[in-house]
Amino acid sequence: MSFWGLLASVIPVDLLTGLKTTGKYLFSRKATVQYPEERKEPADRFRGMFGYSLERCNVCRGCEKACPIGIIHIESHWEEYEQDGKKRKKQVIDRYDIDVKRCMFCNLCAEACPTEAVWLTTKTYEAAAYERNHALYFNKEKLMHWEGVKAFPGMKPPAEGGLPAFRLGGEEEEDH
Amino acid sequence: MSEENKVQQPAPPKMPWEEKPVPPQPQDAGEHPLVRELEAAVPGAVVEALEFAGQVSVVVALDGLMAVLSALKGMGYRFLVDLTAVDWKDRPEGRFDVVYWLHRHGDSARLRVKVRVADGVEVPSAVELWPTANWMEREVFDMFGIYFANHPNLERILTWEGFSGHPLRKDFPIEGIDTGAAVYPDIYPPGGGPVKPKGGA
Amino acid sequence: MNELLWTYVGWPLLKILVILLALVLLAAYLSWFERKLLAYMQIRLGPNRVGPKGWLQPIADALKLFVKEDLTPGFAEKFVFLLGPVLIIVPALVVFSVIPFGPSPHLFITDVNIGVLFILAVSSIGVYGIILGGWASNNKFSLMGGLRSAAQMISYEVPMGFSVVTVLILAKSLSLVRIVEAQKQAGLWFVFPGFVAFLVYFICGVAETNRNPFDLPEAESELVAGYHTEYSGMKFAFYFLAEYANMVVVSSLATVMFFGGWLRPFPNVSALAFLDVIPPLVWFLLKVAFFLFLYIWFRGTFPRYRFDQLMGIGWKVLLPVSLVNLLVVAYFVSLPGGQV
Amino acid sequence: MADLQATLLGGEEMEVSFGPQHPATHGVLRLLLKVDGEKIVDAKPIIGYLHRGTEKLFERETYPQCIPHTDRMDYTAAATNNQGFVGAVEKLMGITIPPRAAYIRMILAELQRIASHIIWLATHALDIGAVTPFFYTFEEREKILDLFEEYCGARLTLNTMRIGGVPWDLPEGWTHRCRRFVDELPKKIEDWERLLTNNRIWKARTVGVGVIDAEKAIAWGLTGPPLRGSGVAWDIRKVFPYDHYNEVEFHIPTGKNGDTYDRYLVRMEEMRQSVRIIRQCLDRLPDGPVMAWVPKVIRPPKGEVYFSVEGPKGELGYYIVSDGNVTPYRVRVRPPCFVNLQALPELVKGHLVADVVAVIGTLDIVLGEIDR
Repeated sequence: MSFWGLLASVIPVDLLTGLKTTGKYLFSRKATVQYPEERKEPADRFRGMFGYSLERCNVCRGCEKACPIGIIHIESHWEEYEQDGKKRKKQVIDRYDIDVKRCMFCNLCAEACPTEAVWLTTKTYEAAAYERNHALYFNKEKLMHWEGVKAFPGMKPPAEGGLPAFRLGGEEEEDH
Repeated sequence: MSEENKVQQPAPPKMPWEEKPVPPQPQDAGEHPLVRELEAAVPGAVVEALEFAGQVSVVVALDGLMAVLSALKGMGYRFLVDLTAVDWKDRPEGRFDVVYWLHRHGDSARLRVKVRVADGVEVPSAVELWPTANWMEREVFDMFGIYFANHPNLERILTWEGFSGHPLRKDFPIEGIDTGAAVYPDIYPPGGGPVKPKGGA
Repeated sequence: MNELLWTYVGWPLLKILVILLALVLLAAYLSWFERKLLAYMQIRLGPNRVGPKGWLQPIADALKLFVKEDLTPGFAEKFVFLLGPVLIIVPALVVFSVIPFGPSPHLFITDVNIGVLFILAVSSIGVYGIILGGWASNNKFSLMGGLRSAAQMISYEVPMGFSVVTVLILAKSLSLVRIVEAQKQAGLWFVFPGFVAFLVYFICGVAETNRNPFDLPEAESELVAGYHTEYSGMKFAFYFLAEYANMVVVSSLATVMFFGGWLRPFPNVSALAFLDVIPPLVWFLLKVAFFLFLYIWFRGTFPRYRFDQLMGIGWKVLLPVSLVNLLVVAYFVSLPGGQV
Repeated sequence: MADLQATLLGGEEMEVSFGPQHPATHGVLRLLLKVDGEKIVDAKPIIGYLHRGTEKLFERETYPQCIPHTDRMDYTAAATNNQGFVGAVEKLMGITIPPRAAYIRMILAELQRIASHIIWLATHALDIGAVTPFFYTFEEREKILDLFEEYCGARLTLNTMRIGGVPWDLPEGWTHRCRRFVDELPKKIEDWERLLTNNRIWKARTVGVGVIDAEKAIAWGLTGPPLRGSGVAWDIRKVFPYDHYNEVEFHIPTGKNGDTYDRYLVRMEEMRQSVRIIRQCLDRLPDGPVMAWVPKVIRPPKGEVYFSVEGPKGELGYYIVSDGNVTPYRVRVRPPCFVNLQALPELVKGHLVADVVAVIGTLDIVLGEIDR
């Protein structure tokens, strides 16, 4: 071992640099976010709780087909109504269920939706529940009102006029 | 903008990503240099050679497999990238394709070697040539039930000992089988679908 | 008669009680201090929820450990399993009976004329707690932790002893009070003549208390939790407390032997007399706190040594260094007028 | 002499079940260790605790539906998993993606590589006993995740690529924030290195541990940093460039000795190279569409294709067999961790128990990908 090597092994410069670094961070700004009191605002595109608008939905079932794990369940029937003296038929939703506990928030349903009736860009993520089978199984009323879901401050559930924070997916195109 | 101008300026050429994609076509690769090289080393080994999307695959006979593989290793294919299988359930010439995907570092050539085997037929193990084949063959055995002769330790790897069936076979139900491992069947019903309310559809 | 009773029973008991309580609280708050400090080094805030600014966190932790179910594994050797925590906590606390916190006789429980020997002897009993606990748990990780600890403690006891002997040569006494007084007479802390001895002592101290970078017996990522893997509730709390109490012991000893105990820096330089406004007890505690801070700083910075490397350092580096150092110091002291 | 020693000193071998619940096995890996004292005589990895049958699942899903499932294999590197899968399908269908999409993909993939290496560094250092780097590194990773969240709305399981491009354009100001991040990162990397690279304890724990030479590494099929650590300059991004990797400059860091320390250095340098790639991508980011024209229903022709990307852990390959249907006939994932883990018994034999955790850390395994 050379003299310098010996000296370097006696004076632990490497260890002291380490100590200096941690010492420096001791006085640095802390990264902690004090969660319940402080919240980081999610980005506009953040995919969180579902928003669902019954009025916009034209029952194309695109979301049901697009869902990779098949957690969207739609039932509907045809209803006749008159418009401008003509008889017309439209589909009426009986049931629109999303099993949110199994959802992986991939956004494929929102991308498949031509009318932007289902979206995930709600910034809302506090949907934890003690019992997931029922609390996290949303039918259309629950979806509209976000029952048991704590909306992110500033966001409203769809029933109260909440709209997506950002349009994420779904090309602008006419209904079919 | 006048009519004339429009005529004079031809429409800009469509970029490749704006056009309808042209899928690659399979071509016979009997004359491909990689195949000819193999053919020269082991005459008569190649049963079929195909090039698709720039990748060459050769089908070899099961009895010539070891000769082909060791010849390939001698030719510089030192790296076994992948070893897997495909299940063609009702194919008459053998149910499974065992697929070797080899790489040569010198010229970055890649060659896919396939061998067709029927259910229950043993395939010689490639562990001697490439130690990395060990777990890959175990996985193929586990998932497809293809046995490898002379494998040092052919046991299940991803599923557990005592699991019945080979999941990646086409006749294995995609919903899974009842292994008796369901924990709370009354709360979490089998099948894993949405919990439907009583009396619902 | 009554007076006698008070002098020989009442007063010492009271002192013991106060020091015991203070010590347990100190150890508990040391853990809080450590968590907070580590957190600040790791750019986070640390415990700040229980009580104002998290001040009550150690109390909450203690309460939690009190009410937790006390599990004994089915295959454990029941009696020895119980004995382990007792064997480790008792020596850790007993050692404090001879540590002088200040010059007045009210500030130490007793001044034994073999204080240093007493500490070395008693504190080595602690290792039995670890070995027995690890063995009795009947868990392979615990056993490995116990064995590592045994080997580690035995190998580091030797260089530590030699570095302590250096101080004894300088002070010519085994009594801790006398050691401090010798430093006062010499007018200088023993860390200056015995710097190498101090380094060896402190490294050994870190190793003896199983702290990072020598925390092998409980190396979390290797041995799950080492010797106390199977312990829970109060038994675990004993191990935990003992570790922190031992840290305080090592720091106190370092203070007493090398940093002049309760003395201010350069006790004989009258220019620095204004420093005497700070009472001796506070001087002592400040010095101890500095060493505890070092402990935590090390933990926040260094990776962990491997077992064989640890042994290598103990036997191949620290032992020869401390021996040579001892010889050199002894030579200088034996020179005529070599009195420090 | 050795025999005599064995009879005098050799005791019984002990079997230690290391995991699946163990702090250092990075998930649910189980190692059956045969130890003689603390010396490893034999190690046998037992895997499959996280097996979810992803490959079988692919056979049920349509091609676009497969993409979110790929996120969940190597969950520390979702973007590169996406990249591999969509790349394979694009190759199968002959789709050329617009350059802007390719550049966005590259940026995402390199950010993901940094994020993955950060997790590796954090857990590796934690395993070796240094707690603090974990927090420093995770602060930076959080920034990467913020960038991901801003771009695609998710932080971990991104589902951020589609067949034919990327689903969305970059949000306003994203490139600026990304540039600021990559400008800051090298300073942070220096800080991390100050804690570890020259530290004698870190060196004592990593130099000469888990050595594998180039010949053996290739035979065991190692790819990624473990292979490069052994001195083989081999990187899919250079050998078979995908997206637009042939247009950016970077070099492949290699080690000399193939030990844990060299692999550490390789990965640290890779992070810097990734920063370099991201900078170039941001400079060159072209305008234009982000999606190619693709049919509404993805129905590739009959055929089979293997496509691999350089994942953070090694060569991540997808072998897709299509029978002309909307669902793949067979998807085989070539998981780099699975192959790399296989070499673990080779690497730890003769070392001590403490080295096992170092070697597990240096292989950078993710059980989600191993078990699929």
